[in-house]
Amino acid sequence: MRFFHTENIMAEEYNPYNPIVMDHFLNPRNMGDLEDADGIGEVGAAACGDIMKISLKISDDGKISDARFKTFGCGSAIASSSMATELVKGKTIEEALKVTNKNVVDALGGLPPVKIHCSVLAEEAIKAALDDYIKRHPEKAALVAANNHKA
Amino acid sequence: MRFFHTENIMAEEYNPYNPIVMDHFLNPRNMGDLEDADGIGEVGAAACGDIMKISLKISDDGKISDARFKTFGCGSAIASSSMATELVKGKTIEEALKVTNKNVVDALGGLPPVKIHCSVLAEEAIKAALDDYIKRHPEKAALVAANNHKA
Amino acid sequence: MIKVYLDHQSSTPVLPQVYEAMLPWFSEYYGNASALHEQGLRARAALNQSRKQFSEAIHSPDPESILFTSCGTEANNLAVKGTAYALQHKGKHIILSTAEHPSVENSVAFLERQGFTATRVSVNSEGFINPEDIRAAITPETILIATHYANHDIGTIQPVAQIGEIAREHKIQFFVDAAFSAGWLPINVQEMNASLLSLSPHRFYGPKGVGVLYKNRKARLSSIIHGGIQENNFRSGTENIPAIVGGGLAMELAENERETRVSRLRVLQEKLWKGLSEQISYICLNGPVPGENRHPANLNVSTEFIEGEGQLLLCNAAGIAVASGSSCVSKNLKSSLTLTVIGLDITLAQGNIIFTLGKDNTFEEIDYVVSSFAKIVERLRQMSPMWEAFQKGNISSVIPGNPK
Amino acid sequence: MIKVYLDHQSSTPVLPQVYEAMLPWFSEYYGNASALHEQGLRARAALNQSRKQFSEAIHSPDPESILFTSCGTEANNLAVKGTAYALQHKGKHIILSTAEHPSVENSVAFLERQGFTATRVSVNSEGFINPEDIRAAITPETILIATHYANHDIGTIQPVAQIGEIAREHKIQFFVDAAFSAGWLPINVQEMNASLLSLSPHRFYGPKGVGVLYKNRKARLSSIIHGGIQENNFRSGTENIPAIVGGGLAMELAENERETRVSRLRVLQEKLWKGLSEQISYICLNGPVPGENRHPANLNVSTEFIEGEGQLLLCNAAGIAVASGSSCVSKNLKSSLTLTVIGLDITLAQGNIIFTLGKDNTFEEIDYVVSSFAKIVERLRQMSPMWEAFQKGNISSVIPGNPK
Ligand SMILES: Cc1ncc(COP(=O)(O)O)c(C=O)c1O
Ligand SMILES: Cc1ncc(COP(=O)(O)O)c(C=O)c1O
Repeated sequence: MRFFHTENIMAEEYNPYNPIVMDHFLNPRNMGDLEDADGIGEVGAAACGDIMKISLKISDDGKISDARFKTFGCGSAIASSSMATELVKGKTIEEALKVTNKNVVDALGGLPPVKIHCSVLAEEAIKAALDDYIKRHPEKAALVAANNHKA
Repeated sequence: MRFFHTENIMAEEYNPYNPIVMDHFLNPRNMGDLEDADGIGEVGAAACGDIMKISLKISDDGKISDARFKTFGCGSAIASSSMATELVKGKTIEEALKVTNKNVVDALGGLPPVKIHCSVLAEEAIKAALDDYIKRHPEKAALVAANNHKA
Repeated sequence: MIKVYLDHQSSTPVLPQVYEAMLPWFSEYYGNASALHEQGLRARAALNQSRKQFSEAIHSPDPESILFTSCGTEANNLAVKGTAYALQHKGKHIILSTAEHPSVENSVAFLERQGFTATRVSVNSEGFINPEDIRAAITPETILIATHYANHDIGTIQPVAQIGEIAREHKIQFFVDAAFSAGWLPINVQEMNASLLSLSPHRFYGPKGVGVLYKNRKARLSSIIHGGIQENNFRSGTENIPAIVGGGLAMELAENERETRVSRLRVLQEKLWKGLSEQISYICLNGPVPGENRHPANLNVSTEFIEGEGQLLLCNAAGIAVASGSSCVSKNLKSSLTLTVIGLDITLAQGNIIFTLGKDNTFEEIDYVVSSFAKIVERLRQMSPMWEAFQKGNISSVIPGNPK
Repeated sequence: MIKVYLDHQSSTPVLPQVYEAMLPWFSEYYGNASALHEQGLRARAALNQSRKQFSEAIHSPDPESILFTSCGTEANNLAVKGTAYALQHKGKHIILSTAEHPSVENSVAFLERQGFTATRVSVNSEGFINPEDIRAAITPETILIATHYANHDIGTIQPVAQIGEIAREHKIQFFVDAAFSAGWLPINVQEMNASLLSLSPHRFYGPKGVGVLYKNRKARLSSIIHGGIQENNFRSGTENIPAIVGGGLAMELAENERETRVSRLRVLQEKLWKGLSEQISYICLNGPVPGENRHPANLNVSTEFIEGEGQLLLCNAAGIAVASGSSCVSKNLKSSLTLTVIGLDITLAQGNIIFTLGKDNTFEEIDYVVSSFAKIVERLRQMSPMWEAFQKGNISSVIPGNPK
């Protein structure tokens, strides 16, 4: 949107979030839905302030070929889901299951302490979408079990 | 004293006391002692912050022909004693005995509430000096008795 | 780039005249008002001048009834705790409403931990206190009735004179938190029968760093900041002279210009709400409709299906400064208490945005805000899974008497 | 006309650079630091910058340990009461000295009325606390040791590091009131083992309207001004940004120039005392001899046979601004507590005058003050019945080891 002026937004000290977070909030990657998604995860509740929905397209070789998010929530929730979709794109299910909230926070260059829960939600949304995929593809269940075991 | 500059002193709003009080403090009337005083009153205590000594010259017809003060105390104590000596000068003993602290306060154009006790001390010093005179001149005792009666 | 400041409730710029008046009090006249010399006495005179300005503006019987604190919050703490400590031998019961500013609510909560008791009378869905509820809450133990004049979140103007009348009948000390009202609404402490009333000058173009507590001569109050004998022994600590000077002038100017300022604000307020409600679907107004029962500067809305912080950040990116009662915006992650106690649906509380107008906002600014805000809402709804669910008919709107 | 300001303990002029730094924060950057928009975030950044400046100056381990209050008095109240409320489950006993500033003394007295207990360790005739007395006062109930760094009346510098060591050994929270020391004396909160330490910027060429409390991460503290969640929930109320910005810079400058300022002050201080003691008979110094155990700005004297307020007023008339611990000068008509607890004769307490030098006082000013003050003393003695009694041999001097 034309009227979001970056000279303001980008002066780090006048932002509650660092420039990476602000960039993902203002220019979210992979926002939207996927037609014929192979797995969809929705976590959170409006009452708690955040809802995240992540849709994944997973190819037959178990690679995440595309990811989309929709988020009801604050700036860091939007940035976290944007970053989470970026992180899982191109990964195998096994790899994606290993993506943690810390990976999201690190990739974002940090979040304020009170906003860490947004990254947790993003991790959970990814897991939920993969769970959904597994449910639809019981033949891949072993993978999830292996991962749950580790956790 | 040369270095007391009146442009400061006289700007009423920058003074704790009104201009009359300041004038009596900076240019006290009747400061000193009287040689051969007929009555001397000293009241107060250094521990309480004020000592006032008033000396009176009283002529045979019972008139106060001269008055002097010495005061250890704050600005309003000095101004009160200065004003008190002014008030009694020329008065008869009877009249002088009727001088109250309120007369002193009024003549000074008012004192801050916490400083009213200074005017009380001035009244007491006058009374004490007159008492002293009466003691030395028992023939005038009736006057004091009459006054005490009224009080 | 366009900048529109619509957060005058959180603070206002210091007026040029006020700023000018403050300047000499930093480096030229720097005395401590307790000191007995020219510098100190000058500061003392400035304090008294400011007391007069506040006193006149709120129709206080005398300037000595004006006490200076450091902010509205401290004035409120002093009123509530100071009354409690001064009158605890008489009783330990306090009446307040559920919609008080945190400075009142949390002061009372602190006193409760110390053995005081409190009754919080409910407000209705527009935030109004029913004076009869206050009357009903009175017990022989009641020592204080504490209410606000205008609510800081939703602008509800309370029937303070009626409450004051009840307090008077029962001889109970009455405190009015006017921190969001002073400078905008007429204040007559005598007509309100206020024993205590607080103000916050940085909300009406005065400086930060000063708050005011009006204390009626007859009101009983204990100090809560102990030390030297400043402020007639009711508030220790070196007085902030520049802010006190500036605050007094800001009060005088606010009072002189009040009607002009307010009639302009009312037009802007109506225009803003009209614009928003016409351009944006599923938006609701929180608090009373604009008019005599609502603070002329405040417009509190909720946009459904989206959250407040995102709206705030996008507003900021568009050069628009606003506030929100959403939990995500608050450092303690709690939604504004007012939104909860008026019974607002929790998702509407999340989507909350508070616009507070100021005397210098223009019609063009309002137009810009309406069109920008509509785009922001649209953009966030595109991102929102709730909006999607709503569009698909899976969930429905919770706005009562659902618009459009 | 000559003007000599020798009351820097009561307040100092704001430095030109500090003033300049404050100016934009009134009308240009006026945001509330809690607000989530450019204006607010700018204010938040300014707060953090100031925290860094204070943190560095006092060698705090991190800027988050710096809390802003409205003045030194409030910082002291927060330290004392905040510790008491936070730790009351552990014990209710507080140790302090008899020579604390009223903001500490009266906070403790308030707590005593609420059921806390206190031991006040005596100071000696020069105002020194003996750290072993503190050790001896410790009970299993002790939750706080509160002392000052330099005494506000007589400039005594306390052995705070030794006291801190004792506090550390006994794991007791240690609060240092540095409101008269910061900017003049070196402060290292870690070496002092201070859990809490207070500062007052308007005493070192910063503005009024801000106080600072250093709070070690491990220190336990409850808020005493309740409301919003400013200052990490330790102090509610809108922050006074201009004063906080100015205070931080004043701290930085004071620390950078401290040694230069202090070595100059020491020379002026010696010169002033030398002049006064040579020119005036029956004058005594209260507190330690000028040197490393005395605050370099403070000179506290008593002139015998005359009272302080008169001296103050005549000084003012001569353009000289000074202070006095005399009861007549105080609005509550009590002599300064410090003078009482060092055992000063009551008539000497009445004749008390406090000179506090500043960085800009000159040699010529000192000469003028000495000669003027000698005349003032002379004049008041002429008026004094005590002087007369002394001259006549009816009373004698109470100055120990009577000079001349
Ligand atoms: C009704 C009300 N009371 C008290 C306050 C607190 O005032 P301050 O920010 O000056 O501490 C506010 C400020 O938001 C308010 O709106
Ligand atoms: C040692 C000490 N503590 C506390 C204070 C109070 O500071 P403020 O005047 O900023 O409230 C003072 C001021 O005189 C002081 O000297």
